[in-house]
Amino acid sequence: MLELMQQIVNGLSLGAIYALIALGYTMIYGIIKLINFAHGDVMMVGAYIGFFSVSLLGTNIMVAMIFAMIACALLGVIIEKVAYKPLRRATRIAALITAIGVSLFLEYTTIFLLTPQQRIFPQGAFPVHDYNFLGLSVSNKDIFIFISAIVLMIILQFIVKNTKTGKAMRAVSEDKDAAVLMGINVDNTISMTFALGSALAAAAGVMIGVYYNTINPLMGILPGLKAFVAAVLGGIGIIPGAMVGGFILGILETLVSGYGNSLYRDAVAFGVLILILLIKPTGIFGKNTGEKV
Amino acid sequence: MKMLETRWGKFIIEVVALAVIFTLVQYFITAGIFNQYHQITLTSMCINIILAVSLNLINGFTGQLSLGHAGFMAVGAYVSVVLTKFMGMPFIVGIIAGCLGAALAGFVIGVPTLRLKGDYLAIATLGFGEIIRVILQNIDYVGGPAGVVGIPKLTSWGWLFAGVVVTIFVIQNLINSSYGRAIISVREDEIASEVMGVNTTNYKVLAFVVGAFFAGFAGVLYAHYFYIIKPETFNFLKSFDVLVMVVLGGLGSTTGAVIAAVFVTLLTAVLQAFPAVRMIIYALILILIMIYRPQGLMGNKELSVKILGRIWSGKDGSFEDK
Amino acid sequence: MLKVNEIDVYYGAIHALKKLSFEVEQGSIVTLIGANGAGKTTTLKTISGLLRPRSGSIIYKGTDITRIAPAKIVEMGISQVPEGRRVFAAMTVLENLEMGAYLRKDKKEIARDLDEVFDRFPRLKERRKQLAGTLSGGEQQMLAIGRALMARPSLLLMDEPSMGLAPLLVKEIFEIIKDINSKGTTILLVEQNAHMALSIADKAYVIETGEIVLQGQAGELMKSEEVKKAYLGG
Amino acid sequence: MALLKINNLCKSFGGLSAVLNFNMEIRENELIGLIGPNGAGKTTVFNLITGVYKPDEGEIIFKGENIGGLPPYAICKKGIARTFQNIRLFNNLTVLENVKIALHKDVPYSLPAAVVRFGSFYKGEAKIEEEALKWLSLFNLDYKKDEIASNLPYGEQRRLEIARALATHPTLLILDEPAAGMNPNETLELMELIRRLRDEFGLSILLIEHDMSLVMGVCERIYVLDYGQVIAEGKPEEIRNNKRVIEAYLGEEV
Amino acid sequence: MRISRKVVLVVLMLFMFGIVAGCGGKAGGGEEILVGINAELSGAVASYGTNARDGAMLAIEQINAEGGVLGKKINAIERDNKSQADEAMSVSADLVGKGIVAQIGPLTSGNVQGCTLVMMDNKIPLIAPAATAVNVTVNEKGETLDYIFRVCFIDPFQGTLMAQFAYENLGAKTAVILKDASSDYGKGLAEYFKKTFTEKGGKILAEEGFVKGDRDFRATLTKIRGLNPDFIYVPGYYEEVAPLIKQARELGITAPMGGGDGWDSPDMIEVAGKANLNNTYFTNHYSVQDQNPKVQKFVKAYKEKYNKEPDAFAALAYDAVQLLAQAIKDANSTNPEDIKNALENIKDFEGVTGRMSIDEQHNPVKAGVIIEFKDGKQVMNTRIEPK
Repeated sequence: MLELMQQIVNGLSLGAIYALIALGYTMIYGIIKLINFAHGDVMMVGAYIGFFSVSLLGTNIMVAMIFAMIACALLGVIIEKVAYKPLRRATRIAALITAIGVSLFLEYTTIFLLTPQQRIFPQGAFPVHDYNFLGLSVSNKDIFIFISAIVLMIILQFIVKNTKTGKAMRAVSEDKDAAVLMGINVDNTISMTFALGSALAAAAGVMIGVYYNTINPLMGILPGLKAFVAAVLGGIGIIPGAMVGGFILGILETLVSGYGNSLYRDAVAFGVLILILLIKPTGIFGKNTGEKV
Repeated sequence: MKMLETRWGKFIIEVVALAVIFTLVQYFITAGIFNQYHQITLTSMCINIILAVSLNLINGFTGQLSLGHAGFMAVGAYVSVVLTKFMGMPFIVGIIAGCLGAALAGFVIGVPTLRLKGDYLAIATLGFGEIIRVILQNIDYVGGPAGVVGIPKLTSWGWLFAGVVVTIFVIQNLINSSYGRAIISVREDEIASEVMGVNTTNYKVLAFVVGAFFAGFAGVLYAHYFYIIKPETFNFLKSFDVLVMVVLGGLGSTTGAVIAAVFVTLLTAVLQAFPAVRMIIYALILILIMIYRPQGLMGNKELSVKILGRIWSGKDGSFEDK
Repeated sequence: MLKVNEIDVYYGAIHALKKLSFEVEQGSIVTLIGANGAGKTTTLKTISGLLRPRSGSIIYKGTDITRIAPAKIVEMGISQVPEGRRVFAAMTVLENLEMGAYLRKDKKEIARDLDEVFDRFPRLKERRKQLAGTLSGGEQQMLAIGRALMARPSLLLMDEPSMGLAPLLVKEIFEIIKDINSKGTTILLVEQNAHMALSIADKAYVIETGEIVLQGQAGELMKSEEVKKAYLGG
Repeated sequence: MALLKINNLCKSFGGLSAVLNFNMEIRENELIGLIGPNGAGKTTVFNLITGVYKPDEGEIIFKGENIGGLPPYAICKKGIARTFQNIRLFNNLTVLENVKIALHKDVPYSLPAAVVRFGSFYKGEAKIEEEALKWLSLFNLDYKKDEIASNLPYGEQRRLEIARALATHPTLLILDEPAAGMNPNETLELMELIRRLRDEFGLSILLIEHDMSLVMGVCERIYVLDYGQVIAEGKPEEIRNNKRVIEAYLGEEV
Repeated sequence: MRISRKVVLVVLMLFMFGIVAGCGGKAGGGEEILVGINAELSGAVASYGTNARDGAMLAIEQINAEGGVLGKKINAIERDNKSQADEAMSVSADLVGKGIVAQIGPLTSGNVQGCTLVMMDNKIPLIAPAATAVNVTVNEKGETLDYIFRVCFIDPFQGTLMAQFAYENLGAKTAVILKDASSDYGKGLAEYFKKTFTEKGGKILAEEGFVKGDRDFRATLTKIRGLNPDFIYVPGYYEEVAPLIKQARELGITAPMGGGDGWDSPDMIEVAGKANLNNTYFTNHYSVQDQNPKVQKFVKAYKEKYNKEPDAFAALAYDAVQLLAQAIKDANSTNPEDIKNALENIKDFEGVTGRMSIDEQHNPVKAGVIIEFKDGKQVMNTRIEPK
């Protein structure tokens, strides 16, 4: 029982990170129906910016995270404007290939500039303490990640629910034409979505840096894919879906490693995803919208 | 009578042309004009052509976004290797079994997942591809993650040539038949297609199975040329590579798929010498082509002299700005 | 106030509007009536800037708005109640109304207009926290109208406000339209429900396959057999 | 005997009834109109008959067999063909290919024959081509057989869609607003064509149409739908003078 | 708009042709010794490949600075195999076609095996810096592959060594294996550890695995914590092992842990943390702390050139090049066949990874050391000379 609790605690931080990345995936998907395969790599760039902020500028981790978020928000907007906007009217698969291209570009430009070697997040940036609650070991790192992820999600929720921009984002993702009739500038709104989504990814990147201590240029591929799975699991395009999907995936993976065979972890994650899709083809929170004939 | 004549006439021209190409390349190989490096590049090219043309059947002609092609390739490779290397069966048995194994995998995966649409289908097929890989990684009989080493090198130019020709022949014949039109109608408008009496599910599965069959073929040829196979070789990035070829060539254009496969293979070979920037260049080329030619090099058209002229003069409708 | 000059609009290969011209006087209610597929919605979309005419021009208050961005057109005072309501189903009633005032910055005035909309549609006030998707058809129509009013338009384009509504509701909606007009907003109304439309309009145009086939004072057209013919056949 | 008999058909979407206790009967060789204001549920009825939607309740008896809930392709094979309100052609294919796809349900050669190109393939293709051309020429579209479908003018797209539907050899043809977007001349031609098709092929035809001149001109009986329910049924003259119908259409007199 | 698209297409095409034409150039004349470097410079294990490349290039630079070999300079041609066996093969063929006398790399066993046929066909020797699988230098029948050599340990050696050490020196009676199951390296070491450890009477409580790229091991570690083993064997590479050890210690696992030369990286201490590394051991060829001047000279030069500490890949690749130079000198010829013969007869070559002789199966016979981490320092615990 204690072990199960411990496993779930382990899964929570992982899930929080997945959820943060999945949120960006899902927001971007919601607004331009693009699977932004470069999203995981934006996270990687965020991790690097956080790393340099801590190691070169000597900032603390919060400041590093803020730097990373701002820089990646900008990066997201640039990516959208340069690579995706020209393809707004092209087929979605063309946009998908472009996303793959952007993903490779980010990975290998980073390798080119910073070598493929992993970098080590300075230990001093985040002194780790372990706490014991009734036999559960929880580190301040876990708590930090979990709480900052939750705070970011709350902020996001606030932006999306209560600010003008957030409302415009929802309006555009629901009905572009009607949104235009309200006088909403669709292009700017899409840029804003990329900025927000990328900022969240950057935060997740810094968290991964703190969590695992090391970062490398290819670190975005796997979490990116997992976050995509999480987003689809929850119902892609749906914000609460991404959060729930992220946590489910994180905990599921931990439980498979803990109680089954960790080598089958990815297979189980995908298996569960496929199963859910077969039962509910639009994900857990997805609405079944039949095609209008 | 006249139609028969032209049909046979065309057939003979085709056979002669193929025979000439085959002999010529074979001569280049035996005469040493093609060195080993050229031969390896040629092999990769042929395998990529088979992969791209077969994925194009699923993604281009049927309009179903599949991201699990590498998984089928893996099934073909492993099944054939078990037969040829571990059981000592002849290559032809390995080929047939590899293709059928992959086709079976295509069927098993296709029947449940093809109910899904668009991105959901994409992630489900990607998931299945990864599941295949993980399972292979955990089977010690086939070496687990280390894979199988020392596979007999049975893939010759003859087999490669046969593979490419048979793949193109079968898929083109399929597409240019009533069955093929039914398959394309699924892409064009699934509901209209159903209402016209096309059992769209069956045809989606058919395309998926045929596509998987040839991906398996490519896997067999790959395994028996490159000496070693590992589950890691067949991860989702490999599926992306094939997808890139299909989209670059133009969804729904077999000639486009062939051209793109050749292009990507040559590009890869050339870029080996530029380790620092190779992937950056590759990425930029991808992005630029998609921005300036989102429908791919060929759109959904097939290459003919006429079309070439039209593309160049800009009269190709798809070039117009809307 | 609005002058549409010989616009030609295409949907791909389809020639949807053929040299269509008409005028809307300040303060009036003008209605475009005609059967389904005649090009009414296309006309409104073109005025709002969602579609671009291949030729011809649209003059609003003396300015050529033919090539102006949709957002700018809204800012200039043209707002639209789109066909099929198109409310943001996953947003609350209040949020929908706020979207209507998206371009405005005068917080106080917005609040006042909001109160006005709630006064006009008390049912929306009751359901302000409810998701728009859960409203009934009539309520959604009210919301769509309220949303358009939040932009404080001087010209309100309405696309089939009676569509899919029960007769009693249709009456109510038309009362509201009349009332909005009496408070100074010019209205261009596209309708299938010819009787209703003609009963409140000042001037009417009958549109058929992208062309104006009949025009005149609403009262006259009301009596004309031709309108009935256009709908129910001869 | 009725060719098609619909009993108490119901369908709702998210709690809203689109079609409620719908009843209808179509006899052989009959030309029936289904009219009603926008949003009345006409297209939903079509979608239910052709299997695009599954009915919640009720039966659809076609040739004595309940086809309610069968998939569309199976219903097509039983002999019901349709067109769509917002034209659904196979847009990137040629005019000829569009019709050929409709002929696929009786494809005269096997899959292996197609792949290996047996003689039966060539014979079969020749037969398909011949028949497809026959349908096209019937609709004066044969001269555009190699044109890409989406490049046709609107009226021709409508005609092509009907040609394609007929190529499936239906006994019941369902037309969803065939005259939408056509000019009066084209509409007249279309009326003529619909009559001719009915007589020539012994079809029953059910059509939704807003162009009343067309409906009143060709239909023998008309069903009027409002709020998912039949509010009137009868000959064109009866319908034209039915007060409920006028109200439903023009709104109540004010 | 249309024109600009056409222009872009043309530019793209020209660009392509430019590249193709550019690489058609003929390579080196007779005054140079062409050596191919076939490395994983992009793709999944690009970090190993670049380190090894750096090590090899340092060696070549030093050799050339000292006047080259037989009076000729070494000219290295670098090619990237994208961490894929098929590309490794293609790269090999390309290099062979350019007239190399020998090839250094690739790094992983699978990719070396991908090159095997090409090297054998063309009779060009290949020196693998870090391919540890048994069947790299021998075929299935156990026959030595004439042209394939290596400078690293093979899996059985390290696995056996650590099992002995754990059982005899640490007194462990029970052990858990947590291996990198996605590499043949991890699986190979685990296999031989298990074999020896059980033969000696120890008990393997569980065998768990992780996959390259994993960064979260808590779930598995939590499970292992419950088993309370005397020793945990973690054959894998430092990228995964370092966070793994850290997480293990954070979860309160205090048992000694051990691994192989894949642990050897300056990153270990930084990532895992000094305190956490106490009571961990790994088998290796040499130690950076080794006071052997040859080692110190190498470490210093490497640091100067690349501004980082060398890891095992860099050191092994450095040795591979030095070994090749030695063979060329011994053969007094740059003929690949002669080089191959000379390689087979190498005795007591002094490399930075130890003194080695090449045995019949083309494996280096060299001493193994058990290195212990003590407060962030690598300390040599035991040295085991070759039998």
